Amino acid sequence: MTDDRDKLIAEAVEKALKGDMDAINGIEDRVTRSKAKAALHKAKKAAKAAELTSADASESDAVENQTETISTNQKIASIIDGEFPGSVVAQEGESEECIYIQSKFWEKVASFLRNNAVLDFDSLQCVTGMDMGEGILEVRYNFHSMKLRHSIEIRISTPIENPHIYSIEQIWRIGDWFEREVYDMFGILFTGHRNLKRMLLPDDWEGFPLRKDYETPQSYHGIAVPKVKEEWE
Amino acid sequence: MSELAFWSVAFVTVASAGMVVFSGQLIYSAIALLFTLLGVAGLYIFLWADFMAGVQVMVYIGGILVLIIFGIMLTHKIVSVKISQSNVQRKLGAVVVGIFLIFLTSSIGDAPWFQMVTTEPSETVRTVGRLLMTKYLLPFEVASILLLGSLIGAAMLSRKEE
Amino acid sequence: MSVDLLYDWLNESIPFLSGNSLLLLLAIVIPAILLFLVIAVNAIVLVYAERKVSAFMQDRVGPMGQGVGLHAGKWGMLQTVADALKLISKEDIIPRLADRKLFIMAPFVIFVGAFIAVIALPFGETLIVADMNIGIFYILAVSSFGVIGLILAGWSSNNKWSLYGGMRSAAQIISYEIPAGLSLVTVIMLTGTLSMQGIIQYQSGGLFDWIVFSSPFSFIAFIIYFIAAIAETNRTPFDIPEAESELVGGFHTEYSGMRWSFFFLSEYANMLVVNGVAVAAFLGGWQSPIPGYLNSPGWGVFWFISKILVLVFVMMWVRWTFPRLRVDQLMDICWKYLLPIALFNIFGVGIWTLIFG
Amino acid sequence: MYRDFGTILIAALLGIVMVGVPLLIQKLIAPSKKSFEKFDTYECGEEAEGNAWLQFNIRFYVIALIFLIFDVEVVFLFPWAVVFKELGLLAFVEMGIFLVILIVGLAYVWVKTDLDWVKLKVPYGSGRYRKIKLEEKA
Amino acid sequence: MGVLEHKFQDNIVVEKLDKLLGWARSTSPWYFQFGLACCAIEMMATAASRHDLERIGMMPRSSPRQADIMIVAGTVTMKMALRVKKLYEQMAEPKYVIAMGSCATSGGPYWQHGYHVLKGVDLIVPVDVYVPGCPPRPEALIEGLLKLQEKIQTDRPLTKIDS
Amino acid sequence: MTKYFQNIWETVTTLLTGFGITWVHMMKIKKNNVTLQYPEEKWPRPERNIGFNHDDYNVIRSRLTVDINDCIGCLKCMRACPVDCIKIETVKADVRGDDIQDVGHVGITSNGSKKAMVVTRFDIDMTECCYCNLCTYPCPEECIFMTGGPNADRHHIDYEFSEYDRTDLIYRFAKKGTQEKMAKLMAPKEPKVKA
Amino acid sequence: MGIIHGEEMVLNIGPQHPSTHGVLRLKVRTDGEVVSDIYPVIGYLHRSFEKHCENVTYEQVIPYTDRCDYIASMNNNLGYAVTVEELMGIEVPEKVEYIRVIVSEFNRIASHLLALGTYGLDVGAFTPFLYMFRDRERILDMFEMVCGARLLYNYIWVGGVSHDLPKGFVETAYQFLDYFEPQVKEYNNLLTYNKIFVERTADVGVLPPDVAINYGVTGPNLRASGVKWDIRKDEPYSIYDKFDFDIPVGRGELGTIGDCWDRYWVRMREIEESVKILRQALKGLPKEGDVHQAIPKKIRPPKGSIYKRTESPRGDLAFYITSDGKPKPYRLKMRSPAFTSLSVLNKISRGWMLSDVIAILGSLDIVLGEIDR
Amino acid sequence: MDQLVNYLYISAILFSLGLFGVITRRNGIAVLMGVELILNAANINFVAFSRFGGMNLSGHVFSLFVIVLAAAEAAVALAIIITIYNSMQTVNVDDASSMKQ
Ligand code: SF4
Ligand code: SF4
Ligand code: SF4
Repeated sequence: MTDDRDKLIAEAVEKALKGDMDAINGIEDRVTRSKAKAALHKAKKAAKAAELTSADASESDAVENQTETISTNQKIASIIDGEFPGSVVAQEGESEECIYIQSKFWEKVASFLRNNAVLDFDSLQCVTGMDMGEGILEVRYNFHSMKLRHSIEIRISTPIENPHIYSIEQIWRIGDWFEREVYDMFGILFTGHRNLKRMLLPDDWEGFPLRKDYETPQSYHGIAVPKVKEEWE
Repeated sequence: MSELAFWSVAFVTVASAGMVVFSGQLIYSAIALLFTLLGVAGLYIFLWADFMAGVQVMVYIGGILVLIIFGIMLTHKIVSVKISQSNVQRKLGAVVVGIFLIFLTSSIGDAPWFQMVTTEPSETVRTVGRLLMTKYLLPFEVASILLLGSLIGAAMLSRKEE
Repeated sequence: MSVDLLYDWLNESIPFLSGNSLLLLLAIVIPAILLFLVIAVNAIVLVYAERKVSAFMQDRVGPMGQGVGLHAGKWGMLQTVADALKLISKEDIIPRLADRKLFIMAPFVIFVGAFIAVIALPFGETLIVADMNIGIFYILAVSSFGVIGLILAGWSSNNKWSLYGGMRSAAQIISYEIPAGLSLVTVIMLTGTLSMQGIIQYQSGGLFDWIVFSSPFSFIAFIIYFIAAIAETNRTPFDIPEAESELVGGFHTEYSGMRWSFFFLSEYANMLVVNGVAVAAFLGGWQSPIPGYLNSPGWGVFWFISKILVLVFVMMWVRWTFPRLRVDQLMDICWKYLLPIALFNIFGVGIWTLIFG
Repeated sequence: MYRDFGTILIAALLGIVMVGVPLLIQKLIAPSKKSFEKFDTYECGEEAEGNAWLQFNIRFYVIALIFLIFDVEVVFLFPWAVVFKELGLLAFVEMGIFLVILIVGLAYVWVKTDLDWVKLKVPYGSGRYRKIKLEEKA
Repeated sequence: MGVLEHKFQDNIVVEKLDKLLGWARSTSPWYFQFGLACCAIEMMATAASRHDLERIGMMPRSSPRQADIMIVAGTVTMKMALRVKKLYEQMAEPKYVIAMGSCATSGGPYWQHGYHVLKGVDLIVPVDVYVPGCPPRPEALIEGLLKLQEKIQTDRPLTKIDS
Repeated sequence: MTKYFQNIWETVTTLLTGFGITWVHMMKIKKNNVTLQYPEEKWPRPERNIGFNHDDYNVIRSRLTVDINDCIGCLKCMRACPVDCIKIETVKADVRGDDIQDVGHVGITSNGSKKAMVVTRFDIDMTECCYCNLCTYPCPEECIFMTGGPNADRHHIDYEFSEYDRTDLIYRFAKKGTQEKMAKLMAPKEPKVKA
Repeated sequence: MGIIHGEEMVLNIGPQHPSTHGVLRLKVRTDGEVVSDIYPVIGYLHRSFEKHCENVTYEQVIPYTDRCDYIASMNNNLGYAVTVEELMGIEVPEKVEYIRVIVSEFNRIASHLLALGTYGLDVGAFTPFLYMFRDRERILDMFEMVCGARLLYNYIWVGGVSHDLPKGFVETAYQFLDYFEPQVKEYNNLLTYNKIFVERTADVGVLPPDVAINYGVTGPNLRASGVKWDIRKDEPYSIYDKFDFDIPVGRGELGTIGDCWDRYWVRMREIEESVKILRQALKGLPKEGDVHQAIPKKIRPPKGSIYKRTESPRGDLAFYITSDGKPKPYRLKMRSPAFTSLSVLNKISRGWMLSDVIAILGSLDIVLGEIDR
Repeated sequence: MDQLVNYLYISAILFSLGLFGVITRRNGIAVLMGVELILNAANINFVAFSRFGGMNLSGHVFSLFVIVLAAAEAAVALAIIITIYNSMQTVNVDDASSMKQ
């Protein structure tokens, strides 16, 4: 099956590169189609890179860097895996984009990321919560190293019934606010966070609005929240 | 008319002095003190002591009273805008003071006061200045040392905590 | 002075009451009411001027009174009149937690303090309501009323911003009283009198007989006095008590309508007073700058007022040009710069006078 | 003298009237609606937070204290200034001594940092506050 | 109620007085410096040199006690709603409200999925003039203010209201 | 000690510089004045030239307006709107391209396309609109547009239209009574109302 | 002395306060005049941006990104557009890139002008604020020429821009730049080097670089601390690699590195750099070209996620977009620079006075719309 | 008003009131206010005697010194009160004396 798919994708990409986008758009299976598009993207990039290398040596640096960032994830994943065996979850397909970490290892991995001289991720760029559907919440961390100028993305998933993730607030102080925000929106509890309160919403707000199943409340403190425009006019 | 003015000033002085002592709230006492001091300044005017009146206003109202109010605020919280204060030994105090007052008034009334007839001076400041520079030169310089002492003392006291 | 004149005049023109103390009362009340009008007009004009000056400095036009059928007059001349009228028809709010009595009392204290200071300003050779022997000292002394009023306002509102504002304001005003007083002392040293008229008469003659130009030290004294004056009227860069960006409204945060406008009125009256003192003490009061010319009593009033307005303009200029200081810097300026300079200035003037005059 | 100060007294009374009358007019024509929240203390739209105990800054007090001393000094300076020209050098020297003694006081409070508004510990960083702190420690 | 408010029969003197008061109130509407979101930036721009709100007598006040007009400039969220109400309450009578921009008028672009956005400030305070726009251009705001001034002028503060 | 005097010196000089700047501005107010005195002068066509030349505008973000006679009821604008403030209801016309006198329906647009739909309701809630202009691009007939600017010949500019009442800000472009009348017209044939 | 022990006061600054730049509330614990703790309460402008994004199509997200950082909408548009383009692999024509750079640099100037102006206001200087607004207004006029809107433009679209530049724009832009450059000098004379202003800001609120990085502070605030980090240079997006410009960093000229004055100064310098970029961009702007060429009919990015940073006037503005291949984003997260800048407030303003807190807050240049989203 | 005794009476009353305050008040600051009253009473006497004793103004100088004293006293006294308050959280003089170790 996968072979089939790969072949299909390869074909479609080839066609698309020649200008026939229909080949890709025509693919029935959505997953395959998007994969094909991603592949197309990469192919285009590679083509461009090749072009550029021949044209201008200095600009190729940037491109090389870019191609490198893609592989940094794998590289760093292997470093982490070497340090804490079993902590990195192998995820098919997207491993170039990110590193999946098992939630129970996160505490150690986080400080490893911060303190290891090879990694030296001194800057936590962003923490994104995500409702993956099917009862899974995910938290995605984007790290960057100001010194070594590389960045990775780390994902940790947790079940929606009992979402617990170790807090990295004390390692990167900005994590404090980011985690509170994620808690506010998704209700993920960060263990070890010293002040895990609602951040954007009022303290007495109910529900976690960015979960996919969130329902807007009827009223708040006696202020009605109109739902249907026509009725309310 | 000036008689009327005099008695009203005197009345204000005495009444507000009473307020100072009897008011249950410290801040009101302080405000009443403002009027007492003003009244005393007024009395100075009746005594042809205009410069003294100015000094009274400047030092007492502009300085000491402000300091007192700051002191009140420093030692009380704003939540108790109405700072109550308690009096102790009221009765005892009243008796003692009453006796004292009777004694004073009677002795004032009894004494044969000799009163010189004088004319209104043209400028008191000049005379005061001259006196200060000549006759009372020593106290004048001592006053500066006193001020220095109190400045240093008070500053030290209020710094002690650290 | 003018009270006497008025009294004499009244005595002559109303013979059946002559000698009656009622006439004296009348002779006092009339100029006092006139002065009140002066204060009110002063505030209205100055507010308007301030708005226009600031607008012009900022490349805009300021009040124009435009609108559909609404006109605050040409160039918005009636703008401040409308403001005043509106303020009088605003609701008066006394917060629940405020100390009612003191809250009500504060504007009275502040306004009366400013008002009785204006009384001693010499508008002309004979135009002074109360010419006291201790004139200048008197004005210095009564400015402490303002302090008490400010503290009362700040304290009684029972609001944190008010209290902060009131306290800062009080501390600021009392502190700057010292340099102001010290620089006035240099004037007294030269003139040898405390009476306003005496001081002005000392400066008779032309521009160069004014105290401000009499010696470099007295020029410094004038600068110090003027800085202190700006601070005493709580204007930028010394407006931390009312600093909008920090303390919302300072001590008058909780005041509304007419009660609030009395703070405003007193502020502008105070400007009149401090600048009046500056003019009288340093700039020759009602004396004309050119000796012998334009020196009639009418011109005297003109000179006095125009000199005040020049100084007021400088105050506005300062206000719309500079940022504001922080409270500790403000105290630093007072105690560490102005006060020592003023003290040494006294020595300077003393020596200068002993040598040259 | 009576007349001048009498003028002031009457003017003061008049001043009270002049404040009172507009307030009365306001009372008459201004609308007013009572509501509970209106009379709440204003605090940027929030409920007053925590206990409203104000920690009144001690610095104000210290400033007032220093002021008082210098105020008295100014009071002495005025009569002196009036007679200064009369008495000449003598007065100058006498006042010089007086002033110098007080300048010593000023210098004392200055050196002892009583004039500084803030004396505190800034946790880190630099700037003039730290310098103050270091000097204090030393 | 003020002592004399709405106490007089309509006659020429009262009418003139009413006119005068109306003129004063409409000519010096001081607004409450109170910006919430993007519209506040336009409000600042309106107050700045180019459009110069002071031209029509407006002056910013930062304490609600001294303000006449509350310009609700921006999105009112649920968290803010109670504060807005409170600030409105703390203003002294007579007071007016301008809803500036789509958000203040009806929740604007955040109507649909804005779980935390108040759908129109008129749900909590009475609004006198709605200024449309997102953000309203400064001219639009000025026009709204002029409209409000017209409205204020037609008020009869002293005349008896027939009920 | 030098620091002390240096401080004083710096203060004096920099403050004087500041004085100079504001003074110059005040003196040159006639030239520098940038105020647009709104009700008398209007942007973007002010009587007085403020700033620079403005012949050429792409578009003015102002009130939306619809040439209802041109609208074919394709709902594209409604779908493009991020805040759903356009409400259109249409009824299928009997004959494509025919005028229906009763409701003032014009059958053919100015571009010449024949309408298949009768627009019975076309409301734009300007209180909700975020003036993003997204709705005007997809319109095939270019009949929904913002007033003024390049469209000035079709509708004069209108960006200040504040109201005392919010419902006045909901603009109803469909001809009055279309809905009822169409309902009556279509009654026998089961009206199909699309939302 | 005399810190009397016992109760400290809790002061609320905001949500309605002249200098909180919107609806921020600071719970300040003061000890006399000295601030011992600051607790920023945000969310008063939480407008459900991310929820909205999940419910509208990719094109329709753009007006909402406008409304996040409403002072620099172009930069927000650009950040979003660049991110989606990368996700989809769209190449945009050169002309579009130039236009984008031009408008976003103009917007950077406008944003900095507003930031500096309000900062002047925070420390009490009224006039510079109005001067800066006056000049900002001219930039807005230009934007109005371009797209008709003054503040929220919805101009930069995925794959292109909504309109071509109008004729006469380039000349106008040159005119503006010629007019503007001397103005910077005037601001400097009026405010930057004013002794009072320097006293108020130099040495105040020092933000050391390591703290800044740990708190995720970016943009001018980070650069003021001496860290040379600018995405335009370090990870060039659009065509920023074609231009020659400097990255100003704080040098502690009048105080310590990373103080308020440095933050102010870096912004002032950035305005100059932007002018430099603008001159180059205006020169290089291709005359011909279709700006709509690369705009896709339907935006349906392939499945996957992307995190892309751009440099907004306030720092690293990043969008994290997860697509599930549908026309609406599955999840869109905006990493707003002001959010991180604000988080450091407590750290750097403890121990300073109330007035300093206002100055520090102003120097961080926050926009509440972006913090609360 | 031209009678010396009037002033003496007033000053006597002020003095007794001040004394009463000093005796009965527990609050240190209130006691201080009482003291100020007493000093004022004394000052009135000085000035009055000076006025009715030939206008030689020595009395004025004396009362000037008294005011100096009062200022110095107020400064120091308040400093003490505040120091006490700092360490004992009270301004009541009795408490202060009783809490002394
Ligand atoms: S109406 Fe528009 S500009 Fe105004 S606050 Fe709402 S979104 Fe922002
Ligand atoms: S301008 Fe935007 S918000 Fe307004 S109707 Fe059109 S698409 Fe909708
Ligand atoms: S897109 Fe144009 S034609 Fe289609 S419904 Fe909208 S306005 Fe009518």
